[in-house]
Amino acid sequence: MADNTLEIRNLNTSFFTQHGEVRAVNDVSLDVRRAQITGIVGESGCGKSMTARSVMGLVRYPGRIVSGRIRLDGKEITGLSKKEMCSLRGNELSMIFQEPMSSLNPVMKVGKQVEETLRIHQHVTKEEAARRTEEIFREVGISDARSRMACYPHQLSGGLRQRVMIAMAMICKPKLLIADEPTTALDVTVEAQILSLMKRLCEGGTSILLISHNLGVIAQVCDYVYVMYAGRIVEQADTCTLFDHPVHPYTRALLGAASSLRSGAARLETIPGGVPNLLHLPSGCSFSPRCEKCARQCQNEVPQMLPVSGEGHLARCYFANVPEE
Amino acid sequence: MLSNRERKIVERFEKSRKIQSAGSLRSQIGEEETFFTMMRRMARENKLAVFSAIVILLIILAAILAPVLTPYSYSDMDLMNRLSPPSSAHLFGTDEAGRDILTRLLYGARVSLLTGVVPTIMSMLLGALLGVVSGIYGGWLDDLIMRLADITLAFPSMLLAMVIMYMLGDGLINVFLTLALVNWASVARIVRAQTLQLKKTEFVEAARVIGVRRGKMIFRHILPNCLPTLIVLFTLNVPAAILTESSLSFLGLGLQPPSASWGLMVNSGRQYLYAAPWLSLAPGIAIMVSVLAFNFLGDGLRDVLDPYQKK
Amino acid sequence: MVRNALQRLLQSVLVLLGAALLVFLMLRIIPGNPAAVLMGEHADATVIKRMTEELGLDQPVLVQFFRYIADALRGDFGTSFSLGKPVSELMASAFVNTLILALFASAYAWILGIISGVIAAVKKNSLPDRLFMGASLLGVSMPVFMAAMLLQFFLGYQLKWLPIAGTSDWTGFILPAIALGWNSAGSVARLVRSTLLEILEEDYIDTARAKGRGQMGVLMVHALRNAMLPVITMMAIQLSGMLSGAVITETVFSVNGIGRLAVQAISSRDIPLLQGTVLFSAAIVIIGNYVADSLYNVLDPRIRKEA
Amino acid sequence: MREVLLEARNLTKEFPAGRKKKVHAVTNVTIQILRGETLGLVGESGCGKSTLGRLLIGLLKPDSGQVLAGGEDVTRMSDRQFGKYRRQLQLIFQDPYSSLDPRMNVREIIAEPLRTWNVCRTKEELTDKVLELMEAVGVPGEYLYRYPHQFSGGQRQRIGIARALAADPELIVCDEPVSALDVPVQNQILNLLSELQESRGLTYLFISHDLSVVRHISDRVCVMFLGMICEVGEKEEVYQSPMHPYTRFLLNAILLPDPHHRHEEEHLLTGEIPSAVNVPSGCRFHTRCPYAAKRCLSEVPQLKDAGGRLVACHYPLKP
Repeated sequence: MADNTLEIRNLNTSFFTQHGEVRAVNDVSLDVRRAQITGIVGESGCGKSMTARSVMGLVRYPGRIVSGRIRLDGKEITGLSKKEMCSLRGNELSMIFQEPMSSLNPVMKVGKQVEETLRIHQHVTKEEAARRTEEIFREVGISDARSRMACYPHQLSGGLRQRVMIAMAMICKPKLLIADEPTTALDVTVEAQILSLMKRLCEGGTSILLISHNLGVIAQVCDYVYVMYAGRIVEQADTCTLFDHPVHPYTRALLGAASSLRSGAARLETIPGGVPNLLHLPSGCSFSPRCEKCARQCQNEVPQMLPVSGEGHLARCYFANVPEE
Repeated sequence: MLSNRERKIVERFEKSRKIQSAGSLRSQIGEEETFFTMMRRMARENKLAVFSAIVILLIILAAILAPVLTPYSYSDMDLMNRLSPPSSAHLFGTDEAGRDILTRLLYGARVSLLTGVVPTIMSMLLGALLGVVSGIYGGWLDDLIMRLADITLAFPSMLLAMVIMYMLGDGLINVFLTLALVNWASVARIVRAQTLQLKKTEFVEAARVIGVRRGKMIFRHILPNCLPTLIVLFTLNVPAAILTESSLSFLGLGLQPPSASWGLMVNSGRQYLYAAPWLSLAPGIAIMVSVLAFNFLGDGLRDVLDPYQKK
Repeated sequence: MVRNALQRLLQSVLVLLGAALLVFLMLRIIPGNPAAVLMGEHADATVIKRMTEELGLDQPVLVQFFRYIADALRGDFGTSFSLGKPVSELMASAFVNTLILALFASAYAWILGIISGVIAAVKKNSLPDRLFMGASLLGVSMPVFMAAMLLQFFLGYQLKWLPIAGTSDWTGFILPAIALGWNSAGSVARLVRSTLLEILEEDYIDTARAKGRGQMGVLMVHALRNAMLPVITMMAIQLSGMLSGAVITETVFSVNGIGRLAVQAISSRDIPLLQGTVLFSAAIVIIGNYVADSLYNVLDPRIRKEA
Repeated sequence: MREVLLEARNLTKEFPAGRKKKVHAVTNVTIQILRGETLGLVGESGCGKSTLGRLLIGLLKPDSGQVLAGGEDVTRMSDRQFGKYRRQLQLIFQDPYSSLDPRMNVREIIAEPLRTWNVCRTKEELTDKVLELMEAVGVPGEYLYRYPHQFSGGQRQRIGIARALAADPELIVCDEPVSALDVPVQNQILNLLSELQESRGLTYLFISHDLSVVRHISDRVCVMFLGMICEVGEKEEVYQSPMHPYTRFLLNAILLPDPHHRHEEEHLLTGEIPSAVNVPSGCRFHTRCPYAAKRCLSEVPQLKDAGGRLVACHYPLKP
């Protein structure tokens, strides 16, 4: 048995617009380890959501996967037929989205929507489906499960709706749960609750791929982290290593920006310049125009992921192993 | 409560505004979208709309140049040549009074274009004004305007047009008035609904914080942002007005002979449908072509003005 | 919810009253004494005066109006000048024909519209999509009288499959139903297509796909149900439009329905008959709007619970 | 002690929500804003913080209570009388996308307040003034004729700030100005706000749900829950030793970007926020409060002085 639930190798996903090809996901390779929470962090538009959608086979027109391999539990899932993908989705592979309100069908009772997942993949009776829905509602911390099942989405609060989404995703006991910004739309106290629920699910044996722009969320729950910038992974490491010893200038800048908020400094750290246009990526390292260490080499050629001291720590920077002065 | 069609239009533009502001892929690409680039995009993506625009231009030209294009008069009878089939002298044949059908078609284009455009402009001006006022000021004024709109919309539009025509009597001006009176209400309701939505937006709130007065607000923020809706409504209402006019004339309630109106021509040709089908067919097709052209152009414009449909 | 329904009902009644007043006033503005029209050109002045008093035309307009409403509530819409029969009787027999025609037309229009709309949306930009949308645009753009005449010419006159006009038996309703429904089919198809396309962009469609629904399942279970909300209300409004009299269709095919009755009333300057038919039509439209709104409220749980 | 710039007394605002129901957006709020300070207003969604901000600058009229500016109650004024305060009280919005009219270019947007108040006599003067403001907020002058959709979120927010500055205000209510932005951009905006405060002597009411941001930018902090104020005090005091249980739970829920300090389950609040339509009796927090006693169920706690700060709790935590 492989110890990676998900392996992505050299994934490229692009949008083909009239202005040209927008390379949303650019040569991404990542692993999600069994029963761990793996995080992808990055600013909006860095391609983290598209990576997730590529795995699910939910990339919308005019986008499509150009190349790359995706293996779920050792089994190749790129190139599966639509029907085979359908039998995977919701069953072995499931996903929750950012907006818990618009992600639920407004004219269907939430209990029905959760049961639906079960009934697509398993032959169960109505009673059995209802019983198991009630059970999973309890598991994800929805009190008063039976009456909540008869509610329509708009009657529930944001936190409850996200719990319903999780119940829907978890009812078939999938191997991998992809959570795309699951707490961004929620309040602080509710966010903490949902995150602790995700931790509990992980302890129960589910592998989770958590996508967030919030370094706080990542630091609190992830075991291993990938940092994305302009469609590429720029650094990967286990969470503590990444937060303690970031090497890529972008990671450093991002962490610096987040931590300067609580350092009490009068001026907050920022990153000069703006995020590059995915349509016209700079040649070479995409962070080079904003990087103070930028050398000629950085502008000419895209650096490879280089190993850094420390196990499982890689960074896409020519200076990854140059010690700080 | 809005009718379905109205609700659709309003919702779609609300959505498109959100999408536009969410600045998805397009703002990332960061290309400026002006009126001209929009039109160019439409020209590139929607050949049918361009073709329709050309057809409409041709109809306009034909209407203006009618006296130059044809040697015949639209009203002079020639009883020797009644119901003659299409020939080189009379390309589309002649009618029951021996008048050249092509000539009457060209002059009829004047009536159709005018009845398409003039009452539509009238109803849009009236509707937009009442709708904005209703949405901005609210209160009893809103109630009054909206109840009037409800009452107007309570009649089947054809029947209402018939009764108003009956009341006003025949004539081109009365046709204009009738069509304007029939159509203002739905424009008013759509504009009102959009005004209410715009009122809730942050940029209107921002203008209030600055201290912009309500009157200025209408012209600076509300109407310019209603413009795409109004343009689309215009292209939808023009063909509808052409159809209503031709239907009224068809029933003998619009213009009276010997005026050349396409609807009237279809009607008078009805008795000869089996002996001389070209009498009705030619004006019927003319109505269809012009209405289709406006509808296609409207569709094209809507697609272009509506970022929601953009890829 | 019941309260909301009652509130809207009350509002509908008020709108109907307003509509009645409007019609009443409009028909009083017309120059010429209806009594004079009724008695013919050469009638004696005293006869006309007596007739005027008999009809209550010498009273203030508002008094006439309330008298008319009071009578109407009892089912008495006056007597037709031209046909000499009670207006209510004439309308009742006309409505039967209009009803049959509307049911025929809407049944075929909706089935055709929904199926072609769904196919067009699912196979967006494909040949069937373009074909259906072209046909529906043709349906929306073709004047009804044009469609009617073409049908008469080809199916009635040339092929002799169906009667050209008149409704002596049920086959007489087929051509007018096709002509009348063509337009509705087009607008239903376009609405179904655009609503479906919009809904297919929604987040919950992603959710449905993420839980393993196939294309068909997503469409039938999630998309169509949401898409039908606006479509059903549109259909209710269309039906009421047809029931309130298809003026052109009924005229061309000589179907003795409400619409044709109104045309006859206008051409014979028959004010009681015109007043009756217009009011009747307005009532049908208002009921249709009411039903459409109620349907929307019942079908959409978001509105249902909030109200 | 610093001068009071704006003071709210017993402000209450309710919105109708269907038949016989009301959203209790703001209930009996009393608060002072001091000249030159930044007052942070924190709370979760639906706690009424945006409504309070809008009440304070006269964008909404309260159902009861007063807003005092320079000793005058501005809530009872006619539009004309309110005119001179209109310029002094400005607002910056959360969503940098919808707060700019998509059909106006930058010049028109920033010039709108200048035109409304007839600040400039000539066209050239107006353009100069707009350029000056653009420079102050860090938007390059060559973008003068660009439209909002051509800018990134951060730049749009700068334009929104320039528009507020154009009115030459004393108080700016910042309604979640950075919550739609990514962290590096958020920091740029926060830096800009601090700079402007220093150079122009502005007073801010900074509304946010993000406790870290509020901690950085504020001098004093006010915590709201379901339309009522729980706690007001100097920033460090409140953050170091919260006295209201809700404040403490809110602080516990902060997600630190530090994997070595993960929060513990037992310090988290359970349950959902009650709806603002059916507010709990007594202390509105009692349904979620582990320390709730009988008294909390029936008696509404008043905002009381507790050693230099104000707390609305019957049993405040020991500092």
